[in-house]
Amino acid sequence: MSEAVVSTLAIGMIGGAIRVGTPYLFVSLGECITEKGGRVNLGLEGILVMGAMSGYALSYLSGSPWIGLLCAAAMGLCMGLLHGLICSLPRVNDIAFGIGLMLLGTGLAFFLGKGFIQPQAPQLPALSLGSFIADPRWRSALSINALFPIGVLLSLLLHWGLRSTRPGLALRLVGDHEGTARALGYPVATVRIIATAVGGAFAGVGGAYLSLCYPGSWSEGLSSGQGIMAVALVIFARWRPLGCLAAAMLFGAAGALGPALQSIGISSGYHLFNAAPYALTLAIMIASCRPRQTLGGTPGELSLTR
Amino acid sequence: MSELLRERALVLMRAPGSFALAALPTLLAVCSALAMFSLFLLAQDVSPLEALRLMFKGAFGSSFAWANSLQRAAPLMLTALCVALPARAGLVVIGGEGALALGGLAAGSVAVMAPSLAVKAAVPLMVLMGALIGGLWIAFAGMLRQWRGVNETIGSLLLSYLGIALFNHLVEGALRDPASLNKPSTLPLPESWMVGAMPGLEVHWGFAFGAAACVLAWIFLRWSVPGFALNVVGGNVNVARLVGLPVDRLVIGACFAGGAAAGIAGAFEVAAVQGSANASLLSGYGYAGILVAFAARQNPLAVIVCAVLVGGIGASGSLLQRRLGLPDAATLVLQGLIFANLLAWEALQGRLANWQLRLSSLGARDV
Amino acid sequence: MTLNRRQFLASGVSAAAAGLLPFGAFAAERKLTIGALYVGPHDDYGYNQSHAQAVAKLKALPGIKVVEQENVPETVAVQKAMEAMIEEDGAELIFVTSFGYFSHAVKLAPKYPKVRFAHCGGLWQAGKDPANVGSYFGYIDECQYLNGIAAGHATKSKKLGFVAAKPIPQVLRNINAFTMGARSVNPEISTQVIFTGDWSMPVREAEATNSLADKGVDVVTCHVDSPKVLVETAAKRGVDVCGYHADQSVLAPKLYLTGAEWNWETVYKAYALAAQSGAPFANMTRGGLKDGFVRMSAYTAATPAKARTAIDGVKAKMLAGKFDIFKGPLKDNTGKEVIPAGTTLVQTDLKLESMDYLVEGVIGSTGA
Amino acid sequence: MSRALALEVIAAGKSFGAFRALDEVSLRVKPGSVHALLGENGAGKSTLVKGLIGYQSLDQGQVMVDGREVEIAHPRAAQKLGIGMVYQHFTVAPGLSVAENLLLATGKLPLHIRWGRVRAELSAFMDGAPFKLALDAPVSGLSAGEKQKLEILKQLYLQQRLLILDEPTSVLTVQEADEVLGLLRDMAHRGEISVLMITHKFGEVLAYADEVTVLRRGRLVAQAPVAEATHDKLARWIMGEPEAGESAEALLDDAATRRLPRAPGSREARLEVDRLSVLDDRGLPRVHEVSLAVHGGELVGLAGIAGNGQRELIEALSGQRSVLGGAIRVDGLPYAATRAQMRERRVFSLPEEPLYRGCVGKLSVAENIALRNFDQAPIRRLGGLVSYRAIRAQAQARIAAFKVRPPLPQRAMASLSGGNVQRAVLARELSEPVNVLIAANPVFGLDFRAVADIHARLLAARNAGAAVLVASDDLDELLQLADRLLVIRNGRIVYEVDAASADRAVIGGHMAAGH
Repeated sequence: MSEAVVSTLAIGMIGGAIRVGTPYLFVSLGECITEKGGRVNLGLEGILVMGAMSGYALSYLSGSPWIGLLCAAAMGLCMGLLHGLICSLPRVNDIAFGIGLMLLGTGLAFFLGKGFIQPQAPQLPALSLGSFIADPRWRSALSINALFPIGVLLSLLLHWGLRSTRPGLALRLVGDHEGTARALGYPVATVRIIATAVGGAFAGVGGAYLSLCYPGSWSEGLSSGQGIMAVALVIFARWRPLGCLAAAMLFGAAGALGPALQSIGISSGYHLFNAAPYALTLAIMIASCRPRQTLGGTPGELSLTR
Repeated sequence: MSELLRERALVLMRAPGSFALAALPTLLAVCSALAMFSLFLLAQDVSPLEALRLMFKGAFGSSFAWANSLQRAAPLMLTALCVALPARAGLVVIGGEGALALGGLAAGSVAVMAPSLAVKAAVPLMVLMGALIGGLWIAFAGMLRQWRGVNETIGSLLLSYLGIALFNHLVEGALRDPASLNKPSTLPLPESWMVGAMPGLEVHWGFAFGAAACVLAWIFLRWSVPGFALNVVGGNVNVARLVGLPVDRLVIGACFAGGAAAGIAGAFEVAAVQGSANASLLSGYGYAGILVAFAARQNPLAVIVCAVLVGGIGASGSLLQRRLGLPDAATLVLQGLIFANLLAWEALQGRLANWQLRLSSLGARDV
Repeated sequence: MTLNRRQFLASGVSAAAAGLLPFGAFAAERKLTIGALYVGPHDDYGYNQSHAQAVAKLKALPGIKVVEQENVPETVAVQKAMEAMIEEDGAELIFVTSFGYFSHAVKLAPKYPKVRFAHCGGLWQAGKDPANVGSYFGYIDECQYLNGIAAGHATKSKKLGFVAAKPIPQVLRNINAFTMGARSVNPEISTQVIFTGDWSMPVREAEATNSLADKGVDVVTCHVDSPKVLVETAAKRGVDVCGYHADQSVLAPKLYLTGAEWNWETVYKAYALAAQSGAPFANMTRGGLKDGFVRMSAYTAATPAKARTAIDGVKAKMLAGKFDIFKGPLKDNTGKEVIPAGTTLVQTDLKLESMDYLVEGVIGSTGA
Repeated sequence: MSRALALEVIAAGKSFGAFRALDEVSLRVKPGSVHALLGENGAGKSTLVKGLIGYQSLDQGQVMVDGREVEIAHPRAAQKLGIGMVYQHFTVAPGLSVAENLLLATGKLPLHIRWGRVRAELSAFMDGAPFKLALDAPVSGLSAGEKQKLEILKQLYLQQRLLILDEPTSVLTVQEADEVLGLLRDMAHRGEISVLMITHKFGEVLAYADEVTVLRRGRLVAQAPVAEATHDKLARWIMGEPEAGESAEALLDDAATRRLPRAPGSREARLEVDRLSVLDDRGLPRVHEVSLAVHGGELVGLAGIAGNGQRELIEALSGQRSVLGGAIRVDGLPYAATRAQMRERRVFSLPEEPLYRGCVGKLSVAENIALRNFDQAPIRRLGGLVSYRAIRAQAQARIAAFKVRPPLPQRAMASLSGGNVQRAVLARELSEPVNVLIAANPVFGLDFRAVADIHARLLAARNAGAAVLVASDDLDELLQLADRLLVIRNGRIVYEVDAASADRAVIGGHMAAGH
């Protein structure tokens, strides 16, 4: 391969990791918080789509993308809260209700979003991190949306917070052993509801990234399952926020692989290349899981990893 | 309390799927979902009464509407079995869409491999091929779970995405009929192979097949020896191992059966609707099947009813769009509401069972 | 495939003629219900919207009622939706706008011989397909050729980009026409094509646009259902863009060179009035710029002056019916001769509707 | 100055529906004393204690702390008053470290935890604590005994003034139990804490408690200084008046650590284990090349502190866990715990925690009883279908034979009491002739009557010629039942002794060495 080809591919993958990976980062951090509390929320997919729609709509209506972003987060918070509340009822299966929420969120977003497919909403600003580089392609790859550094900061913050703050420790306790948390007087249901709601807010922001940053418009085909994939990402990130960051970047790069390979002339099998992220996830899960034993770091109360 | 009364309460409590207990929360869930939907419509300045009337008319209001609903229900029953059968072993499998696609592709490739086959052999062969490939795909998710510890929900979803990619790759590549111009497809089935409508109905045989599969699945799970064993595995896998049941084989077998059902759905889509395997197979039947299975509480008999209901909602959406100008997503909203309500009301069912438990344990103390 | 050019023109003309008929009292009073089905949302800023907008215009015609249904998957749902329109709404003319609906329309048509099924893009074959099914399509490759000329004048890197959904004849024809238009300006120009694999994949379309830009491409266009994402992404990367399906100039006012647009209104009006008046059903309707089936977006400040002149020149020839895009000798990008020297494939030639190659100058392959 | 807390409960009552779980019970724990709370299962001990610590409110009654009436509506409230509970089922979070568990127990975390300072504090506390644990060790890696110590450390770290201990020694070795209870008693007598201890073990009461309260069926039976109590007196208080046909003495015979009469066994090895290695749930080797043999007509006891690999070993033998290396033989032939082999060679199992490991809670008693033979005639009918009539008939016969209460075959297993669940499992496992029987903690958590019944059945199986392997956390139980004893430690068999000549202290030493 010539140098130009390699650099094109590298730029594509690095730029793609950030562009495509950022929504995965937010959603997987959200799912990480939720699962640390011992719940699974498959409904993040619906929340993501709803966040994308509402963020876009509010950005358009108000003229400020930041208001749109806030609205998406608030929408995510409300839907997460709903999931948290309903799943606190006895006998309600969190996985199943997540599937319901996915349907509901998607339906509502499509229904209410009809009028916002056409208009152009103000977009969130980008930071030019590479302005000192001459190559415009690198400049563009490093022209990073404001949400990416926020996402990185949040994952660092979560990494620290889960260990060194009261809410973080309480969350881990509740997710690790419900009986102990109860015995110590922690309000298990409340902690989980809050965690699920906050996780929902993260997913809402992830959705807003899709509609307000990249690709930057609202349409019904906008999400291609980022919300569900985040659940898989969290498993192989081993419920560690920094792991989520790495996994999301890896997943983003894998998602950029298909188009990047075609642009350097490798064009046959693009359906298979486009499926690279899924193959990668599955391969990593096969490599890292062991039969009849739980992964290190698994929240003990999680229904997903019985 | 009399022994007789207590016995009756206990029987009710014993079978969570029993009619009286299951029907009440379901009914309440549907009612509350319709109420929420009505509020939603009101907010959109649409008359809920008119909308609900139209929905009923579009789903079950005429023989045409019935045919419409049943036709849509046909693949849903089979893809719902793809969720309900593994669920009996305690698995949540959501990868039916990929199994359906690959099953359809396998069925379609029969026309590529052996175009001169007689009808009598061709259709069963297509169904068999669909069942085999679809079954293997989901069985693989089961193997990954049993042998590698990969969570089957995520595993089956990833496999589904991979299966769809493989499907597209082959349909647009190696298995493409060069004459399929703007819609890449496999070689069209000979006209005589096409599965027609059931006599007197405008519903293809896939419906009868799906319903029969559900009934068979119910009999199998309820009365057969392997079905009993599967119930033990799903109830408590430690005990299944304790009594020497071949847990891995049972789980993977249940996955295979589920995948086979989804694969057959794909085969019927090819043989009764599309006439070849092409991207139109990927229309979400696999995902809708998850909804149907959960709404049916994984009971194969209830799957038939729920599939017809979900098919009916789909059918009614058409009328809502044409008469009231509502977007197609209206039916998605309603489906989501019904599903969410069903699950939320499950809590009530738990409470009912608790009451009965308390009632019976009070009585039992003086035995 | 025995249709010749004359038959085509005849059907096209009859349809056009019907459209020009003055609204007589008879035609105005006869009530007609028209159904329309779309495969995606009818406001997708692209393919489906181009149809829906034309259908919306029909509503203004006297005596005509329109029922529509969007997001109809290409399954048995199509047949049922059409049947419901016929049974429940009394539709007599149905616009079946997605290519994948064709087999379903063919299947249903014999049951309702009085209903006209007008399908977009299919290949109706006399004798084989029912008489009440018809097919219409526009030669939008003409516009893509003109897009190519604009791109050829605008590009500095001599590298163009094309984001396409699938390697099917309609798409390949557009890619080829675009490339040939550009190479008519400068034969050194090449077009890099990226297939996304499906008709609506916003993230992948944006990613494809970015990787094209990374590779040094400075003009892009596309053939996907909704070009909005491509145009917006190109605008962010500062890459010139040619539109498709509809006018997207507002999305990138400084970079939008021009665009290839559908103008289904012409076709739909003709079909509607023919159905209303009982005029014969045109089974095979095709037309290009000359027939008003397609049109170009208005020039913008971004359109180079040289390009305007060149485009106007070719367009004039096209409007006069004196310009053929695909003529020999033409090689594909593997070096194989696909049209021998001396052969000219006029737009109506059905060979063009089964195009399975990418011409010289296109980087990419037609296989999956 | 005495920090120890004085607790008084006056006329506590609690009902569940029409069932009176606690009826006018009063209790007084003097400051700086060790108070034992005795009673059978269901006597109301846990109801009382749950009420005391605010886990579940009492219907009636007053609680006085240091002479003042207090309201304890919440575990936090109890904690504030200085009352700490050490649960029988551990309430530690296994995914967190020792340090995090200790810190969480304080319940008054700062918003920002400064780990540097916290660690210094914890280290200082650990230096002065009666037992030591590594602060950074994940709790999931601790042995059961260490977890129990962590539980007590938590309460000491909180500087609680009254510790409530729920069967604190059930997972400890004899030596560990002596150490822990001794240290707690000394602390109490120094006036640092008061202790309320729930227990079954008379020995502990007599050796370490200052006063004892006995409950039966929700009522207070006796409250007395331990100095005035004897073994027989305690037993009589617990059991109540003898029922017709059985004397309290007879029951006591079963309960005492007296060896039961037995027939001589054969010398042919029925169950052989050869260099068996097994992984635990975390994928780490937990059983290392264990070899053992159990002969026909012999009952072998497997002693060890919980968490030393006995569970993994028993699960591997019962087919619940795959084997990493080595071989199992039954009747001299390789054995892979398949269903066919289990049936042919008549291998049966009594798992611990029968409700969770021995039966399917949502299925009926009848179906659970049929789990061994639902694929055999007469339950399996022509065409491979299951006859529910045959299942029911079989269940009725066995329910009667094993006295499962209530005698309703269609009842969901999960709705039965612990003893009846165990009886139903026995009805499944012991109704047919047994060749090899593998049991784990078969009487854990059961009351005297159920214990006596189940012990008798185990011995009956042995006397009928079966090879019986019983693993138990309770050394006394094994001493009473077994012909031969094996001690497992760190996944290895470290000691073997003929039960008749066994010495408790020596065995305890082997169980604990290295701890």
